[in-house]
Amino acid sequence: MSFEVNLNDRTANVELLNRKGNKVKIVVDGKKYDVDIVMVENGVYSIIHNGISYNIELIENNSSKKYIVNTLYESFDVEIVDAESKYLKNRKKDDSGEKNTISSPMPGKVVKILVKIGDKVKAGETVIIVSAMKMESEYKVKKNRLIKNILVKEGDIIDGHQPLIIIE
Amino acid sequence: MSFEVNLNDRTANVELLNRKGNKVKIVVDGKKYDVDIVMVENGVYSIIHNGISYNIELIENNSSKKYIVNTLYESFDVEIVDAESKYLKNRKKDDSGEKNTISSPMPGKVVKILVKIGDKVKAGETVIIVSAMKMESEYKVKKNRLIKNILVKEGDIIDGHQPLIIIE
Amino acid sequence: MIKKVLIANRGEIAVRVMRSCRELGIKTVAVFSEADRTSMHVRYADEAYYIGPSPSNESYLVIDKILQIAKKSKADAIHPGYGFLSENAEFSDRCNDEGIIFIGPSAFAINTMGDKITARKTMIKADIPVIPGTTEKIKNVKSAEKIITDIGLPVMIKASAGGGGKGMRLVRKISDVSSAIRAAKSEAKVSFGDDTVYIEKYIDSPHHIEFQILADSYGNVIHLFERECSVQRRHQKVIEETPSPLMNEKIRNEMGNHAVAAAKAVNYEGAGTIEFIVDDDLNYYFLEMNTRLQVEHPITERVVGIDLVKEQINIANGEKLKYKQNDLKQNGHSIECRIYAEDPDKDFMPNPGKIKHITEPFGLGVRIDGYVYEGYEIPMYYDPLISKLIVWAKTREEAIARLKRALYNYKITGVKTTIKFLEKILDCPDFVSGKYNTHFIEENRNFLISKKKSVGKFQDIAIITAFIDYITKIEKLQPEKESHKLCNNWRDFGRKKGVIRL
Amino acid sequence: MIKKVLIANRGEIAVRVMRSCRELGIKTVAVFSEADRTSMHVRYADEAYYIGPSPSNESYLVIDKILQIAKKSKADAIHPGYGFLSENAEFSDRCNDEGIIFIGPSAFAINTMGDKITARKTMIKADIPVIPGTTEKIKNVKSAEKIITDIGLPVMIKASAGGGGKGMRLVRKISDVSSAIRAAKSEAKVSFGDDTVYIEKYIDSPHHIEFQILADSYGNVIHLFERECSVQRRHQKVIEETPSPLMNEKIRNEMGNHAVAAAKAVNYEGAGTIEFIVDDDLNYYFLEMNTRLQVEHPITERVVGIDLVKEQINIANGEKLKYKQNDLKQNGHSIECRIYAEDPDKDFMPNPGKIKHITEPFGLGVRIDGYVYEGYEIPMYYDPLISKLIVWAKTREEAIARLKRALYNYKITGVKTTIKFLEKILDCPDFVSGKYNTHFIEENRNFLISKKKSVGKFQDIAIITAFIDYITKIEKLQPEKESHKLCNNWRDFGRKKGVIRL
Repeated sequence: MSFEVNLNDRTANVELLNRKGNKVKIVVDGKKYDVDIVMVENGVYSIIHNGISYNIELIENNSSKKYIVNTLYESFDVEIVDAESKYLKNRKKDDSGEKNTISSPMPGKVVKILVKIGDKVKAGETVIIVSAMKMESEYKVKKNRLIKNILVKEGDIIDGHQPLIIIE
Repeated sequence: MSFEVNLNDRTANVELLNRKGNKVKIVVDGKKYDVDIVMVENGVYSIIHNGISYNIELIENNSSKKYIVNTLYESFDVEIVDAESKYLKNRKKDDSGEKNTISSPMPGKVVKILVKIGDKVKAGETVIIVSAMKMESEYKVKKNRLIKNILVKEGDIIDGHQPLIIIE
Repeated sequence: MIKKVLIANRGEIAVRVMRSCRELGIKTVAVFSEADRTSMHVRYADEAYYIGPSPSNESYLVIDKILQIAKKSKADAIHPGYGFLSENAEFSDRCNDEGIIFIGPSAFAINTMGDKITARKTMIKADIPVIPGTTEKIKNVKSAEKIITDIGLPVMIKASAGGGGKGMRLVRKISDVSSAIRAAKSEAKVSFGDDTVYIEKYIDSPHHIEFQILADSYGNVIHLFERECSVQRRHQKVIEETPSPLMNEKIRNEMGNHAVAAAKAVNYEGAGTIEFIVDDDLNYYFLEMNTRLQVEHPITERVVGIDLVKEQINIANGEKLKYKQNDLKQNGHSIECRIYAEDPDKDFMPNPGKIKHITEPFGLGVRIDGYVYEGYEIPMYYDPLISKLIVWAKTREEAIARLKRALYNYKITGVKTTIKFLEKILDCPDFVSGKYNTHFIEENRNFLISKKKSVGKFQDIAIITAFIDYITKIEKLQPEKESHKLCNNWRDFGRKKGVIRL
Repeated sequence: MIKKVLIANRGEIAVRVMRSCRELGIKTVAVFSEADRTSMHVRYADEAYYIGPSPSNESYLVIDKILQIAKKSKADAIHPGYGFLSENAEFSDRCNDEGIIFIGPSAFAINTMGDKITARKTMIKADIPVIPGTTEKIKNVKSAEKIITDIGLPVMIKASAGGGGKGMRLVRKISDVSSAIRAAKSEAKVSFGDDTVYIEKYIDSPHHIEFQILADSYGNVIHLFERECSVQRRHQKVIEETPSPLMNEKIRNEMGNHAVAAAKAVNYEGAGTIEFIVDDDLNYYFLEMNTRLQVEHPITERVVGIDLVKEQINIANGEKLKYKQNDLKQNGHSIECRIYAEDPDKDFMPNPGKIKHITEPFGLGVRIDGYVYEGYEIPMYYDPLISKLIVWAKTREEAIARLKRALYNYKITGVKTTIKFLEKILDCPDFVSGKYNTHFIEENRNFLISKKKSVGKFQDIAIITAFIDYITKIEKLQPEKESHKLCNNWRDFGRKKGVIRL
């Protein structure tokens, strides 16, 4: 059985040939690997391949199929693709460009809202300022937009990725 | 609702009066406690009582009702008593004294077996020697006994609490 | 004798102060805000009291609340750490009024050094070099040209109300004075509504070098040598080291003596730091005094061998300094790097959140001063500093190798950190050679944010690991039959033992 | 130049050696037995190879296998750590034969020092004091009495084939010689089938003090001062410190010179340790030489400021010693304590098993050399040493306070450890005063195994915590509706995020 696995922009074809305890024979994009792989701590794997010792850390990324994978010097987004993922992926492709909500990737506090509902704002204009850990971040619109709704008020404590302002 | 909780040889009566987030009002053997209790790491609690900061570590002890509880300088065996525990406890009381199996509390390797099936051994006699981490431990019988069965052989690797020799 | 200390702070510095208290047999009292119930300083302290909502102006900055807890817990002294109330003269005074020892200087010393103009005047009076220039308003181009000729070019025309680089003009030729003043004034007017500008000598290649001092209440003052703090990002120190690669013995002694004189000029008591700006030719100028413990104090502790917090407490206890200047020497080399919860890939955006997993480096010559633990959620209300990694070695070269070794093995997941950025700094030729100034990060920007090329093999290993983990989860799911399985609160290693049956 | 080192060891020492290699830019190769696939040295190394089943005589002690991996991995040197093959002369020779650098002394030095009688003779020849006595068989009571008169009372009559305290008799009066010899002989006969006995001076209050030496291949030898190792349980060191509280400057120099002479007497190369037995009057006698790195080497590193593993590698590289004797001095005080997976409440029964949770102490003056991690299962095949905690401070008193502070905050659960036993030692008046000898643990047995009285309040808090945890589990179980919930492999903090839906 072969799977598709996405790593950042790359899509790799993965086929598991054999697995016996921590000894795994596996093919990645046609290249055969014979690895000794074992989870040593929760989420941390030790892998030995051709004598080289690798330490890989996995962090689940909102889904059991998505991982942030930390190797020695790099961090990758990895996703195991199955039927469900493919469907979601195709659907996602439809709405291109800027999303219709403004949100902050980090939790923080709303310091200032620079717009009102119904305002028309120009590309690059700042609409909201959020502060976290003594630093302020300004959130701007990428295109000319109409402010449809404002879901928070100044002084509010917000979560990461929480919708703050709806634009159109 | 009140519970019985055993701590080593003590049996305490515990009644939860009120719990709101991490603020707990609770009575232990008639003494009322007003504590701020929160799990900070898995299995590690921070408790503040009358301003004093306690760190308590819990380790489950083979059952969800039994704990090893580590405070600053002490380690306690604590058990929450419910109907099932009481039943098991009463049953246990019947078989007093030495159990009819010899086992090692630690994993190790069987170094020497000093008896054969059918042997009669005297109180205090060593029947088996187990080594772990470069140290040998001798296991003796407490009373005069008959060797009914030997479940391991010299050189065997054993788990902790695994029955080694059956006596009568 | 101090027997119980309230630490009016949080984070790594609160824990660090408590460690020294414990070694001295002194009880510790933590105070905590709403967001800090699970913070390490609360867990580490002997006692802990709630002082208010999460924002620091409703908790850690509220003098009344802190004094109230100090009295309630019968603490006889308060250690302010750094930040928060540590340089608040009113707090020092209020502690005094309440009969509680403030482990820090008097309100007078804080006030004098806290106001830039007063500090400057006090230093000039004490014969300590300050940056040539004027804090007076420039009246006209002619008088400006005269002043500039006295100071020597280049100079900076600066807006009095200034900040953030606005209303500033660099002047390298006397013929440019007039236009520079005009430009600076007009920008200052627009930006701050005040067109007052003044002149200050411009240091082309500035180094930030500071001296640690200790002063007892009997007028004895010693310095504990310098710390080189020129690796800065947006005026925030990133890496500090001692000895400074720039320094020589003669200038070190001179600067040390000036640092001692500066402390004496304000009748200083306790631990403090005199910051200097130094040019490539080792001309140095008083910049400011920090009337508290510095974040980077551990490198001094390591090289001089003295626990600065213990000395602060001894001084507060009215003891005389145990050391004379001649008892002290610098032994080997120490470097500290600060690990922040910030994302270097996204312009150092702060990154509060839950720590998933930590692997700390250990072994020879490594010290860690941190406060986060696995499962801890770093709150968004306070400083993003999560840990300081301090190394020592016989030589600077070995210290850099050791710091690289330690960073290599320092893993924190769950939040983004600056660890990889720090590794880049240690690889940077300008840092390795020791020839750097406060422009270092800016000038090496491209090097520092560049990434190692991704190797296909690492990618494949990453794919294999994620894939194996995924199919292991699937397999474990299959034979699921019992209905009452639950993820319990325990540290589960292996699935079987993680299952509770109730 | 050494570019890749195979570490023929496991546990903390393997990781410790790898750290120094990494700082030197040297690649590391781990070897591991069946039981050690998940051991830290495998994870820390650049490369890792399987060498055989768990018992060390089928893996870590098999010279052929180790050399085979060294060749396969193209390692140019082998570091043996301590234990295992570290004092195996054949291994040193075999490495030489294969053109692989053995980071340690020659077979000649190992052999000479490894055989007690040869070592003794070599030392006598080199004018180094040895314990007065004879290794020859006692022929009759008369000649024995003469020898004893020469040596001076008290003496010990010892079985040549002896061990475990059998066939030994202490003689305090000359009139007892005859009966003591008779008793020792008859016990020796019964126990070992050989009634040969010899005489050795008995040291009433023996101190175990050892000197670290470094010797290059050009005949340069230096010593790095002493380590006091008298706190022992069953001849196993428990706590070591430097400087020794017993020592004075004159004897230190004398012993140091003798240690250097001892190393020179066997043309020693590398790092080694000369062990002395010292009485209360500072008479000292050569005991033996350990021709390898010692477990307790970190306290020397801390006080002298030298990385001993790096020096071993430099010497193996054919470099000259970087330091002369006069360059070295002892700075402050360092103490190491060894944390074993043993149960002090059950006569120190070894306690292999899975580590559930670790909290490590950090901060000023604290070094940890360990190898276990959360979730690691300590195998039953090897030494129960899991970690070494090393502290430094300006004075001995401060070092003890610091060690207590660090132990207080060192928590390891899942296996029993000796941490609480170590805390008791630090509280013991004989240790605090520095007046102790190798009988310390035995003489203070009652104090050391006594427990603090249980306080009712602590009991109540323990009950409350367990109870709250239990009812929290019950409550979480109630609203369980979805059928497909599973404990996943992740570090879950809080139940909600720990649930996977597939």
